Amino acid sequence: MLKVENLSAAYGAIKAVSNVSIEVKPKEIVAILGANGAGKTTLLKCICSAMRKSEGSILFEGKKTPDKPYDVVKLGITLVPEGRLIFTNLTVYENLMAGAYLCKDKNEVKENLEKVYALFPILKERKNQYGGYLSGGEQQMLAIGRALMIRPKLIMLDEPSLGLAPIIVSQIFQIIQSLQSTGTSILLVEQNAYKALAISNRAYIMNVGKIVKEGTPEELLKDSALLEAYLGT
Amino acid sequence: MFIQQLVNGISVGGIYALMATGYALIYSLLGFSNWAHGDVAMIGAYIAIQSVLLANMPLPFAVIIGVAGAGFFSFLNEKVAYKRIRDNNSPTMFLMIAAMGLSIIYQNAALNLFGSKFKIFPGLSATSFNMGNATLGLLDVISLAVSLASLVILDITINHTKLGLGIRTVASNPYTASLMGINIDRYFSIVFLVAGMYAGCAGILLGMKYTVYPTMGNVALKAFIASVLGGLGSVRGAIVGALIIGIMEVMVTAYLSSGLRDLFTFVLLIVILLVKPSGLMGVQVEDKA
Amino acid sequence: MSSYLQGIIILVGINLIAVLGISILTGFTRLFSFGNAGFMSIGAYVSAIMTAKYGIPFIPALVFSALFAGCIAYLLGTLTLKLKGDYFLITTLGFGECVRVLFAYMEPATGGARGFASIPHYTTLFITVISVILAFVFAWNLVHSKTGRNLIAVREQELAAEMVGIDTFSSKKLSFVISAIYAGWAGALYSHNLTFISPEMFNLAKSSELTITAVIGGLGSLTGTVLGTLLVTLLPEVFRSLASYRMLIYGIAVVTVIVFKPDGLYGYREFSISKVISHINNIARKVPKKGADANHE
Amino acid sequence: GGGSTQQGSQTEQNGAASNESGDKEPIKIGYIGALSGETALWGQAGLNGMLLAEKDINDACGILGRQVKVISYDGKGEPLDSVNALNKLIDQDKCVAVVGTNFSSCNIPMASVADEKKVPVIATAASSPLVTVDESGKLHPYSFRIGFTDPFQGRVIASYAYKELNIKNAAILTNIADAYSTGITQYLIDEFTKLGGKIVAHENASSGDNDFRAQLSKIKAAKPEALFIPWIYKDVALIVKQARELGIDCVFIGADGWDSQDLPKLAGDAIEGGYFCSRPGFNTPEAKKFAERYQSVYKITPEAECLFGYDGLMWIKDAIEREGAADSESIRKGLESTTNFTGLLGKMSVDPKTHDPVRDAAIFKIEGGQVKFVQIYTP
Amino acid sequence: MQIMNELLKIKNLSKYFGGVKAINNFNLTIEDGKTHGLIGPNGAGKTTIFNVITGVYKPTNGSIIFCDKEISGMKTFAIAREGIGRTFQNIKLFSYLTVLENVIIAGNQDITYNMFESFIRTIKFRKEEKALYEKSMKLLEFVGLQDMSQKRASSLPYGHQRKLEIARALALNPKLLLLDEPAAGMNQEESKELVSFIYRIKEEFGLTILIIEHHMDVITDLCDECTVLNFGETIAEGSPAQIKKDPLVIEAYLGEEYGC
Ligand SMILES: Nc1ncnc2c1ncn2[C@@H]1O[C@H](COP(=O)(O)OP(=O)(O)OP(=O)(O)O)[C@@H](O)[C@H]1O
Ligand SMILES: Nc1ncnc2c1ncn2[C@@H]1O[C@H](COP(=O)(O)OP(=O)(O)OP(=O)(O)O)[C@@H](O)[C@H]1O
Ligand SMILES: CC(C)C[C@H](N)C(=O)O
Ligand SMILES: [Mg+2]
Ligand SMILES: [Mg+2]
Repeated sequence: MLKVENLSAAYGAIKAVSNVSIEVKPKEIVAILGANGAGKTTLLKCICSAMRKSEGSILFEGKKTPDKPYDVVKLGITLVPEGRLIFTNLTVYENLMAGAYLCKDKNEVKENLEKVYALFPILKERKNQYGGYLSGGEQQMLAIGRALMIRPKLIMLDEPSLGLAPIIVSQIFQIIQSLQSTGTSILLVEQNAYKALAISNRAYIMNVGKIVKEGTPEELLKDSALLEAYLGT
Repeated sequence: MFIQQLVNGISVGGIYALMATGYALIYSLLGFSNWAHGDVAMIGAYIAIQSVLLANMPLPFAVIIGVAGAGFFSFLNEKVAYKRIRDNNSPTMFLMIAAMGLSIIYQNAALNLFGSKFKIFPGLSATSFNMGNATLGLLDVISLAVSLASLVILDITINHTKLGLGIRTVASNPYTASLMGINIDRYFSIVFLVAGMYAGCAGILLGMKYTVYPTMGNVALKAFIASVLGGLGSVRGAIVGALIIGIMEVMVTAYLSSGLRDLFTFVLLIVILLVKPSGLMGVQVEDKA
Repeated sequence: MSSYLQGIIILVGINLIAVLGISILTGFTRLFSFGNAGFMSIGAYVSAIMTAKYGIPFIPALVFSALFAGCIAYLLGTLTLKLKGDYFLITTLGFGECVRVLFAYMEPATGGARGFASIPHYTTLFITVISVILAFVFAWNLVHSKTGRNLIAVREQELAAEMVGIDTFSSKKLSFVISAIYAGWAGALYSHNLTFISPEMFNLAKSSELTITAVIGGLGSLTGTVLGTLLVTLLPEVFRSLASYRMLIYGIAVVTVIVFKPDGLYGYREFSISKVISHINNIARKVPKKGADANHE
Repeated sequence: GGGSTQQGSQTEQNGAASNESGDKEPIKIGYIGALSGETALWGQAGLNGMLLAEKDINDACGILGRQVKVISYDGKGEPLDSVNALNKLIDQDKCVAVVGTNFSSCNIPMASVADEKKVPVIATAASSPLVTVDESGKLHPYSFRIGFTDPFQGRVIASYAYKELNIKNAAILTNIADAYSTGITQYLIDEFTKLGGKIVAHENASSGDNDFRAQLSKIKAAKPEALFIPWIYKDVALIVKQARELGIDCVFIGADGWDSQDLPKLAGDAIEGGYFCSRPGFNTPEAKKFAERYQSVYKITPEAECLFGYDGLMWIKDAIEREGAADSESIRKGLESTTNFTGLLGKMSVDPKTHDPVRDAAIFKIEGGQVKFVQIYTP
Repeated sequence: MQIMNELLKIKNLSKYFGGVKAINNFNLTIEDGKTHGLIGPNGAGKTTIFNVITGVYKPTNGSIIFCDKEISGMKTFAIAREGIGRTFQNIKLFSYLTVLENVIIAGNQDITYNMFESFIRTIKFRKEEKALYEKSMKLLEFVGLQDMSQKRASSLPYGHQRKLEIARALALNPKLLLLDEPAAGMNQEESKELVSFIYRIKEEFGLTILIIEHHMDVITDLCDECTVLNFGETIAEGSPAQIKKDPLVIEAYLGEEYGC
């Protein structure tokens, strides 16, 4: 479904991603793990054209992805970005509606809204508050909720558990699994390696801009040296 | 006399308001003071007046062409300058500086193209109504009506439609908006087009009421002040601010001192800002710690 | 040296002092002011009145008038520096306009709109050059010290600056006052150079020209400021005979620089001889290498 | 517009250069005016007039056998730019005399430069007394003017209004941001009250204003018989229109700021019956012929300012020929001792104590959308 | 004075935003040298407490006493100068400046030369500037960023930015350090490193720490005491071990997974 081949990208002189190839198949949860600065965020940004790649190709359903983020999103790829990036001067409700911008069906929007409110009741409580005044964790929930307002084919989550209370973190992983069961593919970047591996079908390990290992969670978990080296135990 | 002065004030405010509408629209979208707004208005006025003078076009057509032309130039500003500045990730104040540059370009281009002569719309008699012992000009009524109508239209569009939501997301954070699948480039273009058309309207009315000349766009300064007073980015605030400034100016001139008019206006402005730091109707969502 | 050339150098010097003030304010503190022409006019009028009407010697008048502009900035800043962004900007703009109206209004002391004539011609090349050197060295040492770093911190992240113990309000005020002193200083030199001043000379266009110059030169760079001032002052002079197209060219130049050189001509870094030398050395080192390679082939 | 005149001036200059016959260096005369900006209309007209004079002189074998060369710079109508332009003309181009500008604010600082460099400067329409005489009453020896002064104009319109138009109660609207307007206002009030008239309302506004109804409403309430509007024609058009709209039906009176072909066009019916004083303009046969020639060369209607440009250069020629030398000092002497120099604007003599020309003012009336010459008037 | 070892004392603190009671009648005492944890569900009011302590928000009610001094109502910078350093949940670096400059700016409070001295570059000026530079480099070394000292702060990866924020806060020579989710975005290994790092700075600088964190292992490893907040009110207090067993805390915050 998503195929990234030999992708490289750089910030000026700093090469952040070099020669990376990954694949996400339909209905798969794929995790990308790696230390700080490994280039995970950069990879996701390249996939949705939020950053220009210097080399390589990105194919979605066999076709090259367009080079404006909004066109990529129209193909059915959604990114929950690092650092939440909510609309601070829009209300919570408006933030969610912005997430549903591409959805034409009013009933579906309503349904999704109810669903998000059910998952994160605090958002319903705060629906008329400016996004910028939410607490960090609430903002994270809003960012995830916003992505759930439409049903993409592929959803990419950049550290979705960041700043969330443990009880919510577990919930997030459940949500991801339930997304999979509705047929969405998931590309997940996570620091919480064990939790991520526990729900994913396959995983890549990145280090200093390169993929150093790829495999199923079972394979990876077996290799303790590897885990030690890249993820810490 | 008081009634007449009040009418005068509202009429002056009406012109400011018309200018302020488009100005506030751009501010609300990009968060910068578009100092070229008044010059776009001037261009609109020139296009209209030249269509009448040179091409002998009937006035309504000329007005439509002028409005469209102003919209086009505003759109051009966005494409040629502002868009690139945004793409560079330059601080928003660069947009303002670019706008100043554009303003210089437009004024001097107009000077070279049309000369420094002042022009008037031909065949336009100053129709006015007598109300008791006060007179009110037809153009004043029109400009006030246009700005109020535009207020209502903009208010509904921005706050209650999907288009408006799109505009506001783009305003809030273009990058994130594009991640929502919103075609930000198109929205920017639309907003500049619309703001430019408002400017065109303002310019043409201004030209009909007064005269058309290369630096006529400088009234936009008053629009700027009005929208700060009303709260930056709020179209409603801009119009209220414009009326306040207009009435204030006239009243100070009439009852205090015509020489110190601007002094009073600015002191009022400062006092209001000290009490309400984001204007009468502005909101400022601050960065949360 | 022809006095035309001298006049131009003096002009560049005067502009430079005023723009350095803006550079500190806008480039290093990210505050905008459209009132600095107002401060210039305060400097110009105060010093003109002191020398022409009260016979006070030039240097004391110069110092006093610059400091006086600073005091006004202190009072104004205390009131308005709590405002953010364009809200602050508009108050400075308003201030500039008010000063102009007031000077036009205070007819007996200032000559009103008809202007103040017969100001003694004191601004010589020597005084200008000394002033510029002083102004530049002061700005440089300010920026490269604790105070300057405080200003930069305010520019980058106000809240974080507060959190590391920087009194952002006072820092802003200091920056505002210094820029006003520079403006007043430039204004005083201006009036004794031209020998005639009128309120109209210090209008909004003058203020925005100062800001445009600083931005074109490059924010956050004093050497950039010098470069920008040279360019903005000299270009129109070079194009003087082009008459009406001159300002058009100026406008196009402004937009071009902003669009294609977003950091201005020399933003956020300083020109230094040693850097240039090492750069030249680098090139020099590379060239023989290439030559050597060629020989091998 | 500005563009076409610019081209016109260039061809003129080229023509002059190729016309060169003698082996002697040409006499260089400078011109400074607002060639860009809002008032470029006048600045350009002055230059065009001067270039026609240059052509006439050179066609007639020059001055003392030498060709004349006019060098012009844009002073933007701003003091600093004008001073720079003056320095450049003197230092770089070695001009022996300079004509321009039409703004007092520019000529006042230029006067000290002229004194310092000992090069005579002839102001055109700049009308403040300070252009030629400083505040302490000391003469600027190198500063001259060809137009008349604010006190003179103020006196002319005050006395014409009081004596000829029989006006006893008048109102004034002044542009307080403008030296010219405040200058005239002051002398006008002095003279008018001295004669026995009464100023029933005195209101202020500033350049850049578009709306004067607040002031006009007050003026209306004072019921004046005449309203003095010492402004520049563009604003005059707005003021009179708004005044009529408010129902003010008194007579409007102005000064040379009104002197533009554009005024009746801009102001329409509102200005009908208005009076102003100015230089005699295109009312002599010579000036009329000149106007026709101007129109055929530049393809635009002439502004009276072009007469200043033409006469300015001719006056310098006159001075050189009388002194028999073309250096700055001789020109200065020649200009100072002028008696009965006859130009397109009529006869003129110079008062050596003030360097102000002694010349007649003309009164014009706007009738039927035309500026009509009424009479020569001396108070 | 025996109260001297009560470094921070918060009494009956409340902060309301319109109808939202972000903090309600909150009390807290931290003794000198201790590490105190502040945990609770998202939106419980933890960051708001930091904001009130540091003067970003004025409290609706209550008092905050730091080193025997009432600091509520004081300006943020003045509170910082009293000796309270902090990091931000949403990183707030001087992002356009280099890593080193970020630290140097925070060290400005060490400097005693005045403007005149800086103008003529006295010996004192040079000495102090040099000392500041050295101190900043040492701090960077301490947090392991010495190799990146000339990089622009915004180009660092998330985790390093957090470390830089800590280094910057330390440059202020604080007595009390407020850390808002320092381990967010770090993996387990990095969190562990962070813990030992925090122990080291505590030791080295004699600090008292108040930390907000959602990584329970970090809290367990670091904290002597812990306060659990929900809806702006304290729901539990005690050692990390005690807290983890508290049914209220498990229900509101930890979830079953943690309930051991
Ligand atoms: N804006 C930027 N400018 C320059 N370099 C950058 C920028 N953003 C990231 N980098 C560099 O690119 C590399 C990869 O960064 P990236 O953000 O992709 O890492 P990551 O794996 O997402 O890390 P983390 O887990 O901390 O989020 C890092 O070395 C970082 O320093
Ligand atoms: N400026 C504000 N205006 C209105 N409400 C606010 C403001 N700041 C915070 N709040 C609200 O106060 C509550 C407490 O927020 P706070 O940021 O303190 O939470 P927190 O405990 O730090 O949560 P997290 O763990 O998610 O960071 C939240 O519900 C938030 O929406
Ligand atoms: C052109 C004129 C109206 C100028 C005026 N006479 C002056 O001295 O400024
Ligand atoms: Mg990342
Ligand atoms: Mg928080």
